[in-house]
Amino acid sequence: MKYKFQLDKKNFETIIASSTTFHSETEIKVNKAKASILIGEYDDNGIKSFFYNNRLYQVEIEKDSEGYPTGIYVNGEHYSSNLLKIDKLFYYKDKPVVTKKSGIVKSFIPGNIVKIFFNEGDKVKEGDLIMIHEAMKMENEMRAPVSGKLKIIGVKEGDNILASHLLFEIE
Amino acid sequence: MKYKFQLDKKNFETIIASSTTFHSETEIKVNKAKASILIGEYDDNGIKSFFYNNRLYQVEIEKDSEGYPTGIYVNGEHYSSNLLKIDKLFYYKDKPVVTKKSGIVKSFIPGNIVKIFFNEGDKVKEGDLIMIHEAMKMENEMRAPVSGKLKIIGVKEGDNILASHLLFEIE
Amino acid sequence: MIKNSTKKKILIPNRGVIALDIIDSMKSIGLETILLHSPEDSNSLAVKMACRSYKFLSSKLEDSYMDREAIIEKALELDVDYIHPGYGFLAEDPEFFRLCEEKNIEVVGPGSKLLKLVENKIELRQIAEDLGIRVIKYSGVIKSSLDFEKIPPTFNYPLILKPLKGLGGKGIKVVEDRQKGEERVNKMLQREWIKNTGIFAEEYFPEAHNIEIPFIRDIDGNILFLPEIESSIQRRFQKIFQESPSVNISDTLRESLYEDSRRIIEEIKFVGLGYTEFLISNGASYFSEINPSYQINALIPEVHIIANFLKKQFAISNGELLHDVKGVKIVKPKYSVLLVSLMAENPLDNFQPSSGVLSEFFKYSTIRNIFKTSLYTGAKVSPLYDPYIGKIVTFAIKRKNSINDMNNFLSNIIIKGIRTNLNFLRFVLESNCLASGDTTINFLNNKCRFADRKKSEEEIQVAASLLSAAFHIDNRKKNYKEKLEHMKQPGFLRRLFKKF
Amino acid sequence: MIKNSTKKKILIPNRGVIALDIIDSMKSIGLETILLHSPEDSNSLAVKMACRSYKFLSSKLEDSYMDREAIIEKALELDVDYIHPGYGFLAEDPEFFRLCEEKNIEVVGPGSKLLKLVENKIELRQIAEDLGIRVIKYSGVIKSSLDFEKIPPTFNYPLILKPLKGLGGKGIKVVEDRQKGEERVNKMLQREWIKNTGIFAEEYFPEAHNIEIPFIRDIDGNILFLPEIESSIQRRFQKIFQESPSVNISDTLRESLYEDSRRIIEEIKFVGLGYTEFLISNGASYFSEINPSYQINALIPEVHIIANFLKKQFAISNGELLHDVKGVKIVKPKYSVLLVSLMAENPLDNFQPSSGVLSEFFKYSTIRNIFKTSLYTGAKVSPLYDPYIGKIVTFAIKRKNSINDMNNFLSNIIIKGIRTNLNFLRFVLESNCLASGDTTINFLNNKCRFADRKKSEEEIQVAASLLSAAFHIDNRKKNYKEKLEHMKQPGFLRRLFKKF
Repeated sequence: MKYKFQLDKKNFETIIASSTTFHSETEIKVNKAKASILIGEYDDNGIKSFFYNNRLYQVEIEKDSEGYPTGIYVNGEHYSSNLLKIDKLFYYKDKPVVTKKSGIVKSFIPGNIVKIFFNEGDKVKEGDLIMIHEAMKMENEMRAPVSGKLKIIGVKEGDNILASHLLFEIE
Repeated sequence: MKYKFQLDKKNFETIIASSTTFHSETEIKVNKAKASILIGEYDDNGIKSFFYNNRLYQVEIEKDSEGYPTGIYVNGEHYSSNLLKIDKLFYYKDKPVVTKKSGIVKSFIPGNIVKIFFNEGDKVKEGDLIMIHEAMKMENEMRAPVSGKLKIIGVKEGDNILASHLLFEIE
Repeated sequence: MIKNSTKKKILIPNRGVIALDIIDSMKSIGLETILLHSPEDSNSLAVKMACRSYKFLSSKLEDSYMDREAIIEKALELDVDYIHPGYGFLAEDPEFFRLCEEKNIEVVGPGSKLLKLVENKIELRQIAEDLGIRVIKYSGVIKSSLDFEKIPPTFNYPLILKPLKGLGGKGIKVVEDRQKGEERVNKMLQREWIKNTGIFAEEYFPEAHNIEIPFIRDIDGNILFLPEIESSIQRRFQKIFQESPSVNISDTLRESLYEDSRRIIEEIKFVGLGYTEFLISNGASYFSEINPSYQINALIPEVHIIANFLKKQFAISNGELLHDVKGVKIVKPKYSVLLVSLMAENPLDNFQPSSGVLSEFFKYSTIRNIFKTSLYTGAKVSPLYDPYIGKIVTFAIKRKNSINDMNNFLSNIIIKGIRTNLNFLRFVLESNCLASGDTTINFLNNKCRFADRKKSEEEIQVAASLLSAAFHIDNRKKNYKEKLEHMKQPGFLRRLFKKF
Repeated sequence: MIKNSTKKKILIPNRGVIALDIIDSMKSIGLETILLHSPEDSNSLAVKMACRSYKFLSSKLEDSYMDREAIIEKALELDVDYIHPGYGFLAEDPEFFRLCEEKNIEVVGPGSKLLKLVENKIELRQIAEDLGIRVIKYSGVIKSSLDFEKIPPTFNYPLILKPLKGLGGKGIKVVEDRQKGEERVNKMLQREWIKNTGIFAEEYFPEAHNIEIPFIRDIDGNILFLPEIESSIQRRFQKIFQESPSVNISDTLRESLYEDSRRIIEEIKFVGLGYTEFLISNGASYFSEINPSYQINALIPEVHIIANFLKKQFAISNGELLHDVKGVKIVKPKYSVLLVSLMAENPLDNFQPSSGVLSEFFKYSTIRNIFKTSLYTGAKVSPLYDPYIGKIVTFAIKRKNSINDMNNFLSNIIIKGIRTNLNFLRFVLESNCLASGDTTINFLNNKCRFADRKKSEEEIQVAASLLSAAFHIDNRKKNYKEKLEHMKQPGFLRRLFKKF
């Protein structure tokens, strides 16, 4: 099978025989170059490591809600990706790697809101410090990603919130 | 519920409220003495540790084919046990802790048979070196547990065998 | 192998690596170690290692590790002989020490009076100035924007704004000019914990070096000075990379630092383990503060003299004297000792903290390095606490080799399930300005920016192959699943998936 | 952070801790480490750490780690610059070294000629005797019961029978009298690997001490002697507990051991890392053999001089000279260094080896100890290999403290899924005859029998409570399962079992 995708902004085309499981050393073509791949370890959660030309690489795959890869960690290094095409079998429309800046800001991790400096309806400039979200004993300054009007403030001071909780929205 | 059993040859009676799960600190009576018990860690394989009077103990339970406890490892120390009675709900006949010496000898671990010093039919005395079973690079001398006639030799020299494979039987 | 009965008891209301260090050290001198831990920390390594442990009812800081009353109550109930507050939390809290002293509980540390004095950074500097010791130019207490305006124009910007009684880097901010300063002050004063005690401002030297002098002083006034530690490389005012000795101070300067330190700690009659902290700018030293408790970087002096400082601290605080130290003894370093802080944070995403369960954890320890961590496979890194998850020290005669050993050691660590700063640390270790010793406070801002690192063609190509390979396999599984569900042969399905 | 290209390559056909040590050490001096491993070892830590790794087709020893031809073939195919055979397996095999030399592959070690000489324990003793060095009374080669009868009656029983070319403790037997000796000889001579080369007999001193002198000799003949190691405490002739220095030899005896060692290794022109081994009985020393490769206990001299012996061994074998050693240098010990061997075996069941998958593994490293192990949570301890799974060293100025630290360190280790000798080691460390230094070869047979240990009433009572508690919970689960299956409420069932 033929895979076309972007990785760190570069275009790649890889060719893998469709029967391949990589449970025995197999060949893979990357932009014409050849390499050998073999699964190192794997469990119910998926592949944990690969041998690539006999070198072991620890991998962690990032996927979007539909299960398409959006990135990969190789030995802890991150590469963002964008799947374009899988030969005839499947076909997905392009997904841009970077979506345009949205005014919606969510918490990236559980924590608590220690301070809010604006009220709903206030006008804010890009970069303004909207609130301080404390997580893992660190104060994270949540700033306005765009200029505009504070449409929603999803929290109040002292709130303990979980990850990806809406903090505020600017329109 | 009331449990009667032997542990390292001593008799014990423990009393546990039948609803108890030990997921919160609960009282247990052991031969009249009181103690508090709380589960430390547990997973699908069962309990991994208990708090006993706030001390953490790592436990591994040994069970027989019917699932009755035959022993326990506490912080790596082994105690052999023999369950006698569980108040009204269950009742098991006594199981002796030590069964009488049998003439059947099996491998305790995978390995290979490097040497056999007797043939089937030979008369052997208790303690005679019957064969050498090599496992984990150690030579284990398999000796006759009883005197008698070598009824069966279950292996030949050079055999690679798994655990609990019949090595020989004396009658 | 159970032992207990008439042992002396020590209560440890702390967590993470410091809790492990205290448990291990106190066990080894025959004390019964009793841990107080939050529900969140129930499966921590500390709970596994402590002789006994009791759980707080809540994991909220103020109801657990910061709950003075609850801790002291438990101490009395269990009739413990000692409390070791560890590091952070209540370790430098005068009020906690005062309450313990009131109840006649021996708490390891320099005592409430001294902590109170040291806590007030302005008073402490006045004492130093009175001794004729140069200090960083600092303002008075700022409790309003009016106070801030009073700062004389002789102060050079950028200024650094610090909560008067802050711990670690918390709340510290740098401002470029007077106007930004006012904004920031207003923001800071809206925070409860800052408002009450106030802020103070001092001049900021981005090109300066941060130097600490560890010391132990006993009740007879004997002082053991350990080699200085340079801890300039900081992120958000958290020390990431530290080394000892520093390659940035002359012997004469070094001597003056010891002399200044001696005069200050003798003046305030400090007894116990502590650190004096200085800034070095253009070869001149400026005293900044004293850290009066066992710090993360205590591992560095421990390596210099191969001794356990928790045991020493415990002995001194029990009135014992330093062994073979009469007057002042200054230890000369035999090795170049490095220390890095392992953090659960994602360098690729603005160092946002990362929490989760460790799915894999491998490391390999060898001679000439020590890895202290509370991590283990299956351990939970909680979002409730500091992302600091471990520290690694390496030492060698040559600094170059020590750096190389550290990099090599980090390369053998595998951690999955959370993001860590491992690769960031390796990047720092491989940077030229580290090799040349050009380590200043603005190191990570100006000299060594992780984002700048370019991946090689080869690296990206490998990643591409691995990504498509992994995706390919997932697809095959998915397709099979679908096919087989139609075929309704779960048995076959099961057999097949054994392979995966 | 991928690096490779023009690096020099070293091939490592070995496993376990020694493989990890070699990979780590050679990586840190900039070599590309290429591992050869058996299918059985595919998920080993060594595979994770090596730069590259290739798999043997079979896990049978003779077709993997012992397959000279396959290893050399791969070495040529990969065009490696070096081979490090490690420890055990082919590390002391003259034939393997000869083949490598033939193919001009640099293999780390003292060379085939020297290995051939050292391998023959009878010849080596003759050389020692010719130098006037006292040796243990030994017989000629025994290839038949006739040869055995030829042993003169001047030999005192018990005798010890050793395969002439045995490795480690393999095949060694002690016999009480002539008749038992003959039986045993006949049995041994029925074994292929023994028959060809034969056996030899020597007098057995159960009350003796086993002393090893580690040394490194460079091509110019400079010798670095490290403090002696006492390795008397053995089980099945496997060293379980070792210490350095020995508390059982006088300074004059110590000097004579160094002198004897010097004369022997100079006589045979040994170049590289090795150990001379002696028996000490009633204050007299008897030379027994030379170990010509990096041994498990190399960690002890490494701690004495805080240096990596694999790097040193590598340098010497590449013709480099010892640093600041002209002539003979004898290192004086600063610390009492202890080393224990962690074994996957069950002390409660006649030390039968134990294999399986590690379900849990916790430890806590601190200053003044090093734990080297190939274990990790999820690791498989294979029945195919030696049950040796790790080594732990502690060191302190006072032997007493070193023993205490070791015991404390072991108490912080949790290993589940396999049985280990951890508690046995702790038992040994707590025994009086260890404390008093009464460590002789029959230590474990006569002085310190694990079986004898009595459990306290308290311990048994705790175990009783825990057993019934665990069984109680299992029953509740079982009952619920049955009840619920009747009620046919799998949903409820699932919700319920989340709790367990």
